Order: sequence, then C-alpha cells, then structure tokens
Amino acid sequence: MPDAATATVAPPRDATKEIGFGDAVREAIAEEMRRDPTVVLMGEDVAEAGTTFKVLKGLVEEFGPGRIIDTPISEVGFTGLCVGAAMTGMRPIADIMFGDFLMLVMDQIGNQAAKIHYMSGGKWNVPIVIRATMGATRRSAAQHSQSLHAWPSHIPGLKVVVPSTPYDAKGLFKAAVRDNNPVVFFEDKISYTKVKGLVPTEEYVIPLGVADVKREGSDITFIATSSMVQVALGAAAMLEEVGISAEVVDPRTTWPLDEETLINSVKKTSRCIVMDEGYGRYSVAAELAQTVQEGAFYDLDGPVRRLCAMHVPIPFSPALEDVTVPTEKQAFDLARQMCNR
Amino acid sequence: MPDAATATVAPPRDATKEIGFGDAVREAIAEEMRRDPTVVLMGEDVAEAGTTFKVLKGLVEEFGPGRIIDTPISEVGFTGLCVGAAMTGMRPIADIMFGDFLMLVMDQIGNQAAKIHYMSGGKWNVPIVIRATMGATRRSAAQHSQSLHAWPSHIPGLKVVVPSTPYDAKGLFKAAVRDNNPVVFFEDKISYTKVKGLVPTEEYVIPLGVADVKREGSDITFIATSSMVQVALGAAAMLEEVGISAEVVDPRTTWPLDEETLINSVKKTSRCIVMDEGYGRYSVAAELAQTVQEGAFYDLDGPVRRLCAMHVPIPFSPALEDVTVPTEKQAFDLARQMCNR
Amino acid sequence: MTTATKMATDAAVQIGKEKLLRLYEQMIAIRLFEERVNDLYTRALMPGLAHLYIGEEAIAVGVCEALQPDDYITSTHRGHGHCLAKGASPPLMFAELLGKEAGYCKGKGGSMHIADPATGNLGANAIVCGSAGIATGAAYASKYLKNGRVAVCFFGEGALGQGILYEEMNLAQLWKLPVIFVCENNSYNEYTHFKEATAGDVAARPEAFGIATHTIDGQDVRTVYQTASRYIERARRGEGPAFLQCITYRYHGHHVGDIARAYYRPKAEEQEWVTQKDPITLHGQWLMDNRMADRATLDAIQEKLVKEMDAAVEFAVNAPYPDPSRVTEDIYA
Amino acid sequence: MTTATKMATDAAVQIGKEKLLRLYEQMIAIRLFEERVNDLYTRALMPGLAHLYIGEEAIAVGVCEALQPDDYITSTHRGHGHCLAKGASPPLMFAELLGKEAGYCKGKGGSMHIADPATGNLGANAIVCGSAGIATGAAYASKYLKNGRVAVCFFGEGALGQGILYEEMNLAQLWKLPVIFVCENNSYNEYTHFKEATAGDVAARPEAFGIATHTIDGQDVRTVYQTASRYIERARRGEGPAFLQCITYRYHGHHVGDIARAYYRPKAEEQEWVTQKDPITLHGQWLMDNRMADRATLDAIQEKLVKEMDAAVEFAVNAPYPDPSRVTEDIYA
Ligand SMILES: Cc1ncc(C[n+]2csc(CCOP(=O)(O)OP(=O)(O)O)c2C)c(N)n1
Ligand SMILES: Cc1ncc(C[n+]2csc(CCOP(=O)(O)OP(=O)(O)O)c2C)c(N)n1
Ligand SMILES: [Mg+2]
Ligand SMILES: [Mg+2]
Repeated sequence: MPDAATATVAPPRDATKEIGFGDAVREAIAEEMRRDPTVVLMGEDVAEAGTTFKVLKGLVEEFGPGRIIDTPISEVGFTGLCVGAAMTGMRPIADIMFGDFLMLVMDQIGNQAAKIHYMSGGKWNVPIVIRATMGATRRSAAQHSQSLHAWPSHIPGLKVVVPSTPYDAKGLFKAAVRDNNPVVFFEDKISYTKVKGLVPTEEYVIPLGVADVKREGSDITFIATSSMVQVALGAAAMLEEVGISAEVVDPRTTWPLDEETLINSVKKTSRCIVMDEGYGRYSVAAELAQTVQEGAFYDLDGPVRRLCAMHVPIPFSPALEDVTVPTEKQAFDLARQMCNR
Repeated sequence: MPDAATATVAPPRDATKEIGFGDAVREAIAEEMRRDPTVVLMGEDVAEAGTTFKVLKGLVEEFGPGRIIDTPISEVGFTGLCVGAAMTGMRPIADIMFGDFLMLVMDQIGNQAAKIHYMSGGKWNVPIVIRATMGATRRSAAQHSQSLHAWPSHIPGLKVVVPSTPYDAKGLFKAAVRDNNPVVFFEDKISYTKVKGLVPTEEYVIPLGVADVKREGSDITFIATSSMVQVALGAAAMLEEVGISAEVVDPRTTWPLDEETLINSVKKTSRCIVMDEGYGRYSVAAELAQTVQEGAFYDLDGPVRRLCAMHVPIPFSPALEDVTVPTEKQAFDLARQMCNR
Repeated sequence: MTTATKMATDAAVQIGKEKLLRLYEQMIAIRLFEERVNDLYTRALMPGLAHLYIGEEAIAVGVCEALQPDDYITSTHRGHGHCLAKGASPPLMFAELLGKEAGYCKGKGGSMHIADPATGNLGANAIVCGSAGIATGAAYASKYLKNGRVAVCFFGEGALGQGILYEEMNLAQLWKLPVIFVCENNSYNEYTHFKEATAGDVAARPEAFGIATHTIDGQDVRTVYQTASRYIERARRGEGPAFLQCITYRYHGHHVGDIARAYYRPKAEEQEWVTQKDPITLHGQWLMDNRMADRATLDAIQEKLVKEMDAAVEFAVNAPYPDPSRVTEDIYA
Repeated sequence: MTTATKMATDAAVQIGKEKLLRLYEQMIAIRLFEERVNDLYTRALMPGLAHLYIGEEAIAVGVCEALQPDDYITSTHRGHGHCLAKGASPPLMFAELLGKEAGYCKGKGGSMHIADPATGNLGANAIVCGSAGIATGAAYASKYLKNGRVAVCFFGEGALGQGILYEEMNLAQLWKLPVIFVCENNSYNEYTHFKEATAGDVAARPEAFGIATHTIDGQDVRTVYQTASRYIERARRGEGPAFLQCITYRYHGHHVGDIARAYYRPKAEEQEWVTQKDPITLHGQWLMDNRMADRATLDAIQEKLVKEMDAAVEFAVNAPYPDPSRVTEDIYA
C-alpha cells in the first residue's frame, strides 16, 4: 500500500555513483532543503559538528545556522517545537542523536504528532521527520545501542522507515520530508561507515510502503530490516554454497507495511526467517512474522522463525555485546535446519 | 517460567467474598503496606481524592500522607524519584493516572529502571511498581484511552502485568510489590466498575509468569488479556450455544510469559484467536500469536488470528469509539468461521 | 480626580467603548456556553468529561481580544473558553462536545481536543502542558516565515510541574520567539492546592530564563487585555516571549462530576470568589459606572447571546452522529 | 596580615592539614587515572568512548571529601572522577573500562555506567540528567528511612536543557530532601558553548524553586570542599536541597577522539585554563606557600600514585573478558 503522498515511481537502478549510507542521508536532506525553503533541521551539535556521527558535515556551510540549527540538550523541547512548526507551515526535521533518546520524546511523537491530524478531524497536518539512530556493537552500552523502531510502529498516525542501503535511505528520506504525516526515520549507526552503494545521480524518490526484494531465491525467505539486510545477504551467499536458494526481502518501512510483497515471497519459498536488530519480543519481528503467517499459512512448510537482538540490556564488553546481535552464521545455520539440508 | 522472587503457590479458588476489580488493587496495596513499611505510593491526587478513579479511597486515612503521597503533575519527576528510592531501601509504587502518560516516562522506565540491575552487573536492584491504567470506551478520546502494555513488554529488564479479574489483580499486585525488579502493572479502567469477582479472605500471592485457563474447551483457544478476557468468555458462552467448545487462556503477565500454557492449549484445540485491547500491530497480540505459532505450528488447523483495538487514534464520539474495540460478536463470528460451523 | 477614576478613564480612552463592550459580550458568551455544557452533561447528553471555564472568562477574552485573527493559540482540557474567545462558533463547538459529525473535529476530538485552523486554534490538549512545544513551534514558524504572527500558550498552574515547560521557555527566550505563556493560576491542580505542588515563587521561574514576566489579576478583563496587548505587540516586534501569570478561580468542580469539594477547598473560598471577584459582574459594573453602558444595554447583550446559545445547543443536539465508517478516515493526511 | 593570607590560614585551620593533603592526593589520583585512560584509548585497548574528567578534579574531590562513606552520589558520562573521589578502586575501574569480568559491573556497564553500592555510587548515567530522579529518590529514601544520608547529583551544565531537572528540583525543595545538585559548568555541551543553549542566568533557575544556590570557583578545591560541606550538613539537618554551580573547564575533548576543537573553542582559552587555573597546580602551590607540604612531599604522593595506577592498568589489561555465557545473567534480580 504505497502512499499517495509519495507515490512516485522509483527509477531504474541505473545507478551512477557510489556513496556511503550517511552520505545518502545527507544528500537527501540537502536536496530537499534546496527544493523547499520550509525544510529546516534541528538537534544537538548538528551544525558545525555535523552531528556526533559527522553525517551532516557541510550542511550548515551551505544552508546556514538558520536552517541547520544547534539546540540545547532538550530532545523533548525541540521535538515538541518541531511539531508546532510542522503544523504552521514548515517541514522540520528533528534530529535525535541516539535512538535510545526517543524514550524521552515518546509523548511528543505518540500522543501529539501521531494524533493531531485525527483528533482535529483531519484539519491540521504534522509534516515532521524525526531522525533517529539504531544499532549496537559500537560498545556504547545499554543506553546508546537500542533499536526502538517497534515503539513508533505500534502507534497509528506515525510512519516508520528502516532503510538498509544508501539507495533506499536517500530515496525514502526524500519521501519522508515530502510526506504530510509524522515520519520516524531510523538510521543504523554501523551502516554509516560500513555500507556503501550505488545511487543515481539524477533525483529520485522512493514511496513509503513498498518493500524491496534485495535478492531473489526459491527455498527460503529472509525478511530483513535495516542492519540485518546485509547479514541476511551474507547468509544467503553462504547458503548458495550448499545449494540453498534464499530470497531476501526488505520491507523498508514498517508502516505503511507492504504485506503483499512479504507474503508473496513466503508463498513462493514456503519458509521464512525474520531478521531485525530490535528486541525480538513484542516487536517488529513479531509483527512481520505474524503478518506472514496470517497471509501465507497454508504455504508454510514450518513456523516462521525470528533472529533478533538478544533479550538483554545491551552490554558494554565486546565479549558480551557481540553475542547479542544476529550473525550470518546463525542465519545460515537456522536456514539450513529449516530446509533440512 | 514463574519467578523465584514470587513463586508462592496460588491458593485453591475457595474464594469467600466478592469484591470489585478496583477493590482488589486497593486491598493488595493496603496489605503490602501493612506488611512492609518501606512500601509507599505516590502520584497525582492519590491521597484524599483516592485517585481520579477513587480506587485508593481510604488508604491515606489508614497510612497517612507520608505513605500515600500527592505529587505535583510531574510523572517524570516522581517516577524517577521512585526509581532512586527503590534502589536505596524502599518499595515505591508510582501511580500513572492514565496509561497514556507512560509516554512521558518511558526514559525513566525503559532506560533507567529496566537497565540498572544489568548495567551495574547485578549490584543494584530496582523494586518499583509502576501502576498504570488502560482501556477505552470511556469517551476520553485519543490521549486518555490507550493500552500501551506492548511498549514495556518489549524492553528486557521489565516485568509487565495485565490482570483481568479481582482475584488475579490482587494476587499479582502483591507479587509485583514483593518482586525485586521493576514491574509495570496495567489496570483496565472499565473493569474497575464492571468486573467483580470472588477472592479468598486469607492472604495469597500469585507468582508472575503463570498463565491461567479461565475456561476449558477443546475446539478453539482464545488467548485473551485484561479487558478482553471478559469478552472472550462472553464469546465462549455464545459459541457453546452452537456447539463449539472454546478455551480461554489468560497469560496474566506479558513478561515473564508462560509460553508453555499458551502453546499447550493451542496444541490441544488446534485453533487460536488472540484478543488484546492494545493496538494490534507491533504488539502484544503479535507476540502472543507468533509465540503460539512457533510452538504449536504443526498442530494448527489454520493461522492464529488477532482481535485488537482498531489501528486508529481512539476517537471521542461514542458512535466511532465503540467500533474500535473488539466485541463478543466479532470473536464469536471469527471463531465460528475458523471452526467452519 | 481619584487615581481609581483616572485609571478608569485611561482604560476607557485607551481601550475604547466598542472593545470594552466586546470584552463584556465575549465573557458572557463563554459563561452562557459553559452553563449549557453543565446542563447537557448533567442531562447525560454529553459523553466523556466536562471541565468548565466558568470564573476564568476574563483571561481567555482579555488575551484573545488582543490577538489578530491569524495569531495562534493552544489550549487545555479546560479549553472551551479559549476556543470561543479566539472565534469558535458555538454550534460547531457544541456539536463536537456531543460527538456529532458537524463538530469542529467531526466528533473525533471532543471537549479536550477542539482545533480549528480558521481561527488559529492549534488545538486543546489533554496532556497537561502538552501544547507548550506546539505553541513555541508555531512561534518559531512565524519568526522563520516572517508572517508576524504571535502564538499564545494557555495552561493551568499545574503545568508548572511538567519539565517540557522549562525546555520550551529556554528555547523561546534563547531564540526570541513570539510566544506568550499564559498561566491561569486558579490555585488547584485537580484536587490539590498548587502550593502543595509548587516550590518557590511561580513568577521567578520564567524570570530565571530571562523571560518578561508579569503577574496580574485574572478577574479584571481590562487589565488582562491591556497587559496582554503590551506583551503581544512586544513579541510581534521580535523582542521575545513573555509569561503572564493570571490569578483566577474556577467556580465549579475540576469537572462537572466533581461535586463534593469540601475536602480540598473551603466553600467560603468559593463563595468569596463568586460573589466578590466575578469578572463579568465586575466589568459590567465598571461599564455602568463609567457610563459606557446601562443595565438595559447589558441585558440586551445577554438576551441576544442566550438565544444564540440555545439555538446552538439545539443544532448540536439534533445533529447526527458520524457514520461508524468514518472511524478510519483522517488517520493519515 | 592580608585578607588573602588570612583566608588561607582560616582554610588551613578549618580544613586541617591531613584533609588538605588528602584533597591534593585525590585530585592527583584522578588526573593520573584519566591520563592512563587517554593512553589506553589511543592505544585502542579501551572500547567505546572515553570522556575525560581532566581539569575538573577539584569538584568531584571537594564534594566527595565532604561526604560520608554511606552518602550517595550519581554520576554522568564524564564520571570517572566522581567514582574515584567517592572511593572506587582503580583496578576495578580500569577493568570495567576495558570490559573485563573483574570490573565493577562485570564489564556490562563500561565507562558510562560505573556503579558500586559499597561506595554509595548509584551509578554513572549515559542519559544527560538521567540520574536527577535517582539522586532525588535516594534523598527521599534517606529522609523516609531516617538514616541521615545525603545524595549528591553531579551533572554538566548541559543538563540544564533537560526538563526532568526542574521536576526534581521542585520535588526536592517541596519535600525538603537532602540532595545536592552539583552543576559542573565547563562551558560546553559537547561542541556547543552553553551560552548558545542556555537562556537567562543559570543560578536563577534553582533559586526560582527556592533552592539554596551558590556559584563557586570549581578550580579551587578548598572552596569546593568548604562550600559543599556547609550545604551537605545543612541538608543532613533536614533543611533541604542545595544547588552548587561550579565553574570549571575540561582540558581535553568532549571524548578522547575529539581532537580538532578549534571550530568550537579557541586554543588560547584552553591554554589559559590549563596554565592559569589548574586545580592541582593551584592547590599544590597553596600547600607549599602555607607550609603544609614541600615539593618533595608532593612528589612523593605523585610517585606513590603513579605506581598504584600503573599496577591498576596492568591488572585490568591482563584481566580476562567475561565468558559470553554471562550475557544472560543479571537481567532480573
Ligand atoms: C501529563 C498529565 N498528567 C495528568 C493529567 C490529569 N489531569 C488533567 S487536568 C489536571 C489538573 C490540571 O491542573 P491545572 O494545570 O492547574 O489546570 P486547571 O484544571 O486548574 O485548569 C490533571 C492532573 C493529564 N491530563 N496530563
Ligand atoms: C538525553 C541525552 N541527550 C544527548 C546526549 C548526548 N550527549 C552526551 S554528553 C553530551 C553533552 C553534555 O554536556 P554537559 O552536560 O555540559 O556535560 P560535559 O560533557 O560538559 O561534562 C551530550 C549532548 C545524551 N547522552 N543524553
Ligand atoms: Mg489549576
Ligand atoms: Mg559541559
């Protein structure tokens, strides 16, 4: 169910330059800011510092401190401010440095931004983008490593994006900025540096709500989000060696959710593993698994399984943290077992 | 997986007095406060007013304003304060008037209370109970009607209770107060006045993590939580009329989760409908459904289905609000269809 | 002449007869509206909860009469007065309160969520202090877009307990945003006296952020109007936010169902406010004392509004409920 | 005699030689500890991020030396100094920083989460101002349980941007809780000068809540110690919370990786603080000027601590990592 608001066709993959995941986000922001003067971005150390992750480096030089705005350490304050600005003629981007800090602003996102359009009988719109990060293994410990996309995905009125490639991140971010609804956009921190990819030089927008098949296969489907897409692709390559053909489907947005593409893939392969870096219980993985089971039950060869962050506060020690995130090997082993080979 | 912390056996149902759902909570609080002087309760208008729902009426008269404490309108402030008090010798109960306000305090619950024991290598404990309400159809509109138990259930380090009867509410609340971990306790507002039931006059405690079969049946299993248990029981009665035998299983706590009881019931009946008043997507219902499918897949006659709050901000108008909550009729119809009768 | 009479004539001259009568009329409108809400609620015709604004009319009216039509306001759970003062139409208000399709929010918002772009009403909010960010953000947009609009954030003194207020005051002053924080101090946070919930001095809090702060008699509509006008124009000139603490009182319960109040506030206190400090009586008397109107004129205003309000109630009572199918509309823009 | 010398002798008398030397020793210990953290981090032996306390030692030491062993503290992302000053053992600290099983938190917390009941350390916190509630709650428990303990909440001036601080200050003053809010104002919130993030006057904020507030030179350990002692004992007597703003400076980057700092703060400014206002140099000189110690004594202290710290590092470097199976322990009590 792609959105009217953003239903422009994604261009063919005649990509012509390679950029990093963070570059993709920065390019999307820069392009939308050039295109629409009502787009501003605010957050902590986003201007000269270009954020802690340096992802926005250079933007303040082009757009000035009036549009790339350093704020006090007030996530609630500037997110709430952005909600009001979004209602009154602007398209603000609120920058939440670490996704864990979303816990501070859930009222502004979930009780305010998500509900204003509905509560007002459709009269007020809240075209805000909330940028947040996700992903562990940076040795940042329990309060700086969570992937909390399950929470906003649970609340009607919000849209949630979990891109896995530079191509998707750029196209989806542009759609998020143009969307007339509150959109929470999750960026995997590890991908900033680790993931590179080709993007077209000409402009393109990817509609929210369209899944993407990252790899075609016939024996088993990996439904993977964000950081887990790379892991699923790695596992798929390993599986090929042993003669198992794995398909990798990336929903790209958890809401709107492209149920059809997910379900059709599983109807074809009859097996499914959902991979997501959020916690596994009461989660994104639970929803994707259940959605597939409701839709493809009679084609399933066995239960849909989940590979997610271990259900523990994320530990600091590398020796411990590394075992909390799903690996290619785990995905490979589970898939093999499910295919009985 | 019942908790050691609270593993006392639930007494036989030789209940000897009938009380309301709210009375059960008040009795549990009063008994635990008599038993343990370090138990205090704080929140907005909890003392003389006895809360907006009058559930705590009389407690301040018995325990005084030093233990039943009115606070400023500072959910974050007093919840954070309770976290610190819990670490330093007390067993505070933080009263969050409307569950919707949990959105304000998720950082204190999810980033602080939930993680302190783990981050400290097991050295500090946080024996706090966060009381919150849930449930719609009170014409309170989008910001006063949500059932947000999915959020804390997603976070490791928290325990979450969703009682459906006075008997369960009382026994589980006492366990929550005695538990050495942060427990979020959800009370359905409608049940305060609508649900009555028998409780033993002698003291009892119900361990967290033990599901309860509210009604035995052989054709289909309703896994229902909180307010939906009554609805499921109503549907089961209707189904009996048409010769369908429905079992109703109440997990009672979403974490710890008694997977075994849920799975065994579905293995027996081969059909399952999960009923929960929270939103259906990325939710408690998604988890319970997926848990059952992973555990009972080969015994399932068809996909596990969900009946939850409609995926909309909860509307004010009775004409609209009433269609957002699952009804006995909906449960009856879906069950019949699943049983092909 | 005495200072009292001098101040009076000053006000008369500065404010002008037309506006002075308008202030009276608007307060009466709110009073009559709320009396009907009380009636509808007690007759079980209104769902949910009803938080009446009766007794506090001078604040909404004094402030909103100092605003331009396209200026913004945010409101609270006790918001009917703010919405009406900013120009809401009574029939559409009543319709919303009764959950009817014809209401401002198609029945989806109800009493605590009246919103209306046409009158610059960003919405009432059921989260205490939940709109402090929205109002500050509207002020931010006004400054960024250079459209000269001012945003007013109404809230009760109970909102002083919410951390977001301090984050927004800091941002507003730091960026010199045209937002006016209007604190309606009616002494009670639901059933708790604000002194049991508020340490130190209220006015010192905004002052600590460098915000221009003024504490005024919230029952004197002329003072509210003149003070608000001054700070609103100051904000419009780009000189930054202001904080007005208006001392007031709610005559009725926290909500209509709150009848037995003796346990949290003395009957005598209620009586004193109702009999000695009623904003409508005081302003009506002042208008007569200063020959701006005679009893007959004031009665005429009242009669006209009574008819209007009764018609509005009738419209709302007879209006249809939304079709249940509408429930899934308006979730996304 | 001059006021300077008079004050000096006063301090000497009031504080006493033993404590004055102890203050010096503790500051050196933190400085040496952090220098080794810097080294371990640059040698890639320490995972995560390292926020050094170098330059701010006088605050943690002055405050914690005024506390009893069973008093409480909460700390921040820049917390090594607070933990050591409250009595943490360097080997166990280094072990935690390196993610080793022998660490204070079994390697589960790391640099930003050192916690230790034995020294009353409720934990460092990686959420800015995230421990304001915890400290206030510990103070609440102390008052409720009548155990006479005081809680100190350390935080940087960036925490002034978080609403929770105001909610807790209100509760603390309202209930007269024995909590001391210690604001370490080093002028920078990461890479932004606090004046660009903070409206009005810092000290006026706690004052607005009626909290006893004092702004002091955070580089003068004797002043910190004496002022803290005064307010801590006041709190212990049940007279309520206090807020100390300590003016200080961090010599290094926000974290070790923050090398090129010219874009947010001038090198000259850094130089001035390092050369003119170093708390250790100043106190050392003062000890010698007042004949409390000669250079040899001070050097001896330093040498002893260097050995201790080097041994501590060695212990930590050689300590084993936790077995991966430990990851699922300690989730629930
Ligand atoms: C965050 C939050 N906490 C609690 C409530 C419940 N509540 C509704 S109104 C109210 C009292 C508000 O008092 P005040 O701000 O003084 O406004 P008044 O009712 O006096 O106009 C409370 C506690 C709420 N709606 N939102
Ligand atoms: C709620 C929250 N927002 C943002 C951050 C990221 N962050 C970590 S330290 C810091 C700056 C803190 O500045 P200050 O409080 O002055 O302490 P200092 O580093 O100067 O000691 C920020 C923004 C965080 N950890 N928590
Ligand atoms: Mg009030
Ligand atoms: Mg600082």
